[in-house]
Amino acid sequence: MGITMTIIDLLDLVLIITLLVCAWYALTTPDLFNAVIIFIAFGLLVALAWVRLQAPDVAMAEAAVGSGLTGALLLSSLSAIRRLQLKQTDQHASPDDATAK
Amino acid sequence: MVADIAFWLPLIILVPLLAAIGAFLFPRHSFRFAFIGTLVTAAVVFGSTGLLWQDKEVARHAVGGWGAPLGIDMVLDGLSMLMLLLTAVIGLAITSYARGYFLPKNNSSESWHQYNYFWPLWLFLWAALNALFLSGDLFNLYVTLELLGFSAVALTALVRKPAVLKAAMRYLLVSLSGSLMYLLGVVFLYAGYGTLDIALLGAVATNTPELVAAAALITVGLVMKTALFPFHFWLPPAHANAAAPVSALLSALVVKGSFYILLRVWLVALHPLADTFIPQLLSGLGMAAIIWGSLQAMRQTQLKMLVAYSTVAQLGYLFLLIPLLLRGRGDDIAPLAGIVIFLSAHALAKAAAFLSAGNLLYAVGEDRLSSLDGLTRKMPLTLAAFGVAGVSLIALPPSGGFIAKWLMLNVALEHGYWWLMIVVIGGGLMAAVYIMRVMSHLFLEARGHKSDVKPLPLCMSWPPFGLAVLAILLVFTGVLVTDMLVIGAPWLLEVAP
Amino acid sequence: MTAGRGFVLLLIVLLVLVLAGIIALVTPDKARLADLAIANVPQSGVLNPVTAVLLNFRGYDTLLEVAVLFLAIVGIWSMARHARVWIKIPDTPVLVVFVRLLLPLMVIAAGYLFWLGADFPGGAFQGGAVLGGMGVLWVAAALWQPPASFRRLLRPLLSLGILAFTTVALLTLFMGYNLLQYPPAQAKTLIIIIEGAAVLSIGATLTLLFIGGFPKKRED
Amino acid sequence: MLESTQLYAIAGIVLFGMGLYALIVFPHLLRKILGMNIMGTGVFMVFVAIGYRGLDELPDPVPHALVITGIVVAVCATGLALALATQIGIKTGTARLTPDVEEDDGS
Repeated sequence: MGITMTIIDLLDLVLIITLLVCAWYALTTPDLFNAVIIFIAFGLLVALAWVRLQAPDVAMAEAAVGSGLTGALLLSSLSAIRRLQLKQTDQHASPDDATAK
Repeated sequence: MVADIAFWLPLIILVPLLAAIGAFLFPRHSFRFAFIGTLVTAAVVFGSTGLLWQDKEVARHAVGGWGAPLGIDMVLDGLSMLMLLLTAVIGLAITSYARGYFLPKNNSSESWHQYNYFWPLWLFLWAALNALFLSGDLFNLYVTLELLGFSAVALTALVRKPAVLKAAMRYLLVSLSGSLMYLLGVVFLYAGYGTLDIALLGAVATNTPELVAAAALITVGLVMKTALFPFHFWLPPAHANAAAPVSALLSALVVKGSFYILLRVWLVALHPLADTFIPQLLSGLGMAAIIWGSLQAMRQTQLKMLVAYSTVAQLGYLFLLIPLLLRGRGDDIAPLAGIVIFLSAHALAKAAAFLSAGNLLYAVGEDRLSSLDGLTRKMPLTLAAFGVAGVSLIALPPSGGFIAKWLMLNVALEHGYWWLMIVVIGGGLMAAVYIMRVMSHLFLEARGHKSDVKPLPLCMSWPPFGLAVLAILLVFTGVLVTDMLVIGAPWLLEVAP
Repeated sequence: MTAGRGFVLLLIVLLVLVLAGIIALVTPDKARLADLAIANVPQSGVLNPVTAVLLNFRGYDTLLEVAVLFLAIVGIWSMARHARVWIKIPDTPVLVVFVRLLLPLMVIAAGYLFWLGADFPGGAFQGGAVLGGMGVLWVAAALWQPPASFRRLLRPLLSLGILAFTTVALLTLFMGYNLLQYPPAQAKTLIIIIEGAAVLSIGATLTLLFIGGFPKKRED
Repeated sequence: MLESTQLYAIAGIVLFGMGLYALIVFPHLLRKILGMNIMGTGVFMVFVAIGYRGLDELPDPVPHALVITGIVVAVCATGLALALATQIGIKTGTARLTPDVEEDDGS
C-alpha cells in the first residue's frame, strides 16, 4: 500500500512538473506558432491531470474544448494575423512576435 | 401564481433574454423585439416592485426546486429591487434614444449592421444585469459577470475604429482577468466552507486565512471591473469612444454591476473581515479616485473624455463609506442609503450626460469642447439635460447627488470621519469646475457658421432630459429608498443551513 | 520597462506563494456538497452525478452558459462581418479520405457521448465539442463550402439550444413548478430534450467560433 | 507531507500566476489570450483538486460540473478575444496592444 501510494504520488509529481514547464514554454517561446502547439500539448496533459483527479467528464471537455478547439481557434487566428501582416509589409516587418519576449 | 412575487423573478431575466434571441433570429425585426422586450421587461420590473413593496419581505426563488446549497436561489430584496428598477428606467431611455441614434440615415450596410446588432447585444446586457442583481449564488454570479462583460465589450466594439477596438480589447482583457480572480476567490470560499450560496456563507464564515485570501481575490477582481483607481486605466478610452447609448450604459450600469456584487459579498459572506484593513483600503482608494479622476476631467479637451473621467471620480464616492457600512451592517441603514442614492443619482445623471454628449456629437459632428460654442440656442433641450445632469453630478441642492452626499457626510461626521468631508466637498468643487467648463462653451456666443446643426428626432432629445430630471427628483426619495433597503437587511438567511 | 516587469513578477510571485500556502493549509476534510449531491442523484432523472448537477441541480447555471455560447457568436458576428481567413490544410488525397472517414465516426461519437452522458461520463458539452471538432475539420479541410441556403439555417441552428432550454424553463414555471424544476417522472425526458438541442447548437457554435465571423465569403 | 490533492491545488495557483504574468507583461494579443487560458486552467485545477479525496472516496461532482461550465465560458471568451484581435490586426496592421494611453502594469 505504502509503496503504491508513493509511486502514484511520483506520477502526479512528474505530471505536474511537465505541466508547469509546458505552460511556461507556451507563454515564453519566441515563436507564436510553437507556443500554440505547446499550449495544445499542455491542454492534453491537463486532461490527464483531470483523469488522475477522477474527473473523467472534465477530462473529456478539456481534451475536446480546452485543448482541441481552443488550439484550432488560436491556430486559425494566428495564420489570419500573419497573413495580414505579410500583406502589408510596412514598418511592422516581423511577422511573428519574436520581440514579445 | 400571478400574485406571488416568486413567480415573477425568473421572468425579469427571461423576458429580455428571449427578446435578445428574437432580435438576433429575425434581424429584419430586431427593433420590434427590442421595443416589445423593453416594455415588457420594464413592466415586469415595475410590477415586482409593487409586489415587493406590498409584501415587505425578501422573495426567493429556488431554481430547480432544490434550494441552496445544492441548487441556486434567486433573491429579491430591497437592494436588488432598487438596482433592477434603476436599470429598467435607464433601459427605457436607452431603447428610445438608440432607435434614433442607430437608425441608418443612408443605406450603407455598415450602419444597418450596427443597428441590427445593437439590439440583441443590448438586450443581452440587460438580461445579464437583471440576472446579476437577482443571483444569490457566487458561481452563478461568475457566469452573469461573463455575460455582462461579453455583451459590454461587443457593444463597445460596434464602433469599428482602431482606437475603439483597442479600447474594447483592453476592456475585455481586464474584464476577463477580473472575473478569473473573482472565480479563484470563490474557489477558496468553496474550499473553506463547502457552499456557494452567499447567504449560507454569511452564516458560517469566520475570520480564517482562506476567507482573507478569498476576500482579497474577489475584491481585486471586482474592483478591476468597477474601474476603481488605480484600475481605472481601461475605462476612459472605452467609455469615451463607444457609441453614445453604449457609453451611457457602460458608465451608468455596467460598472455598477460589479460594484453591486462587491457590496453584497462584503455585506454578507465576507463580513467577518469588516474590521480588517481591506475596507479601509477601499475607502482610501475611493478618495484617490475622486481626486485623480476630477483632476483628469478638468484637463480634458473632449466632451466625452471629460464625462468618462468624471465617472472615474464619481465611482470613488461609492467606496468612501464601505468601512462604515460594514461596521453598522443592518442596524444602521443610513450608509447604504447614501451609497445607493449616490449610485442611482450618478447612473441617471451620467446616462443623461453621455446621451446629451451624443446629441451634441450627432448635431455638430465632433466633440471637441471648443466646437460646442454657442449651441444653447440651437439645442435647448439637450443643453438643459446636460445642465440639469451637471447639477446632480456637482451635487448642488436640490438633486439626488446632493441628498446622497448629505447622507454620506452625516454618517461620516457621526463616526468622526471628518476627512471624508474635505474629499466630498473638494470633489464637488472640482466637478463644478469641469461641468462649468462645458457649460461656458455652450453658452458662449456663437462664432458664426453653426447653421449646419442637424435636427434631432424627439426620441433622442427627450430621454436625456427625462433622466436628468429624475436625477433631480431623487432628492425626494430618501425615505422611500431607506424603506425599500430595509427589506432583507441585514441580509442573513433566516433558514438554518 | 524591465523594472516594471520585475515589479509585476515580484508581486505575482508573492501572490502565488501566499495563495499556495493557504490552499495547502485548508484541511481536506472541510465540508463540501458532494454528499448532498450524490444523495439526490436518484431523484435527478440521470445517473451521472456531474450531469445531474449540470442539468438539474444547477440547471440555471447551464442555461446562462448556453446563453454565453449564443452571445459569443452574436458578439463575434457584430465585430467581424466576414469570416477570418482560416487555415487551409493542404488537401492531399490521403487527408480527404481520412477526413471523410472520420466525419461519420465523429457524428456517431458525438451522439454516443451525449446519450451516454445521462448515466456515464460524457454529456451534451462533450458531445457538442466532438461535433464542433468535426465541423472544424470539415471547414479546415475545405471539403465543404456552405451554400447560401444553408446560411439562412445558421441562426435557427445556433438558437436551438437556448430556445429549448428557455422553453422548458418557461414550461415548468407556467405549470406551477419553480423554474427548471422537473417533475421526477419527466425529468429524464426533459433533460434529454435540452441536451439534444444543446448538442447541435454547441457543435454549430464551436464551429462558428473557429470560422470567426459570419461565413459570407473568404477575404482572398 | 503534501498529498496529491494539495499538489494539484498548488500547481493550479502557480498556473494562475504564470497566466496573469503573461497577460500583464507580453504585448502580443495572442500571448495575452494564451495567458488568460492558462490562468483559467489554473483556477479550474484548484477547483477540481479540492473536490478530490483520494481513490477511496467519491470525488465531489459539483466542482466538476462548474469546471465544465468554466471551460465552455473560457472557449467563448477566447473566440471573442481572437475575433477582436483579428479586427485590430486588420485595422492597425499589428496584433499588439501598444500602450497608447499609459503604461498598464499597475495591476
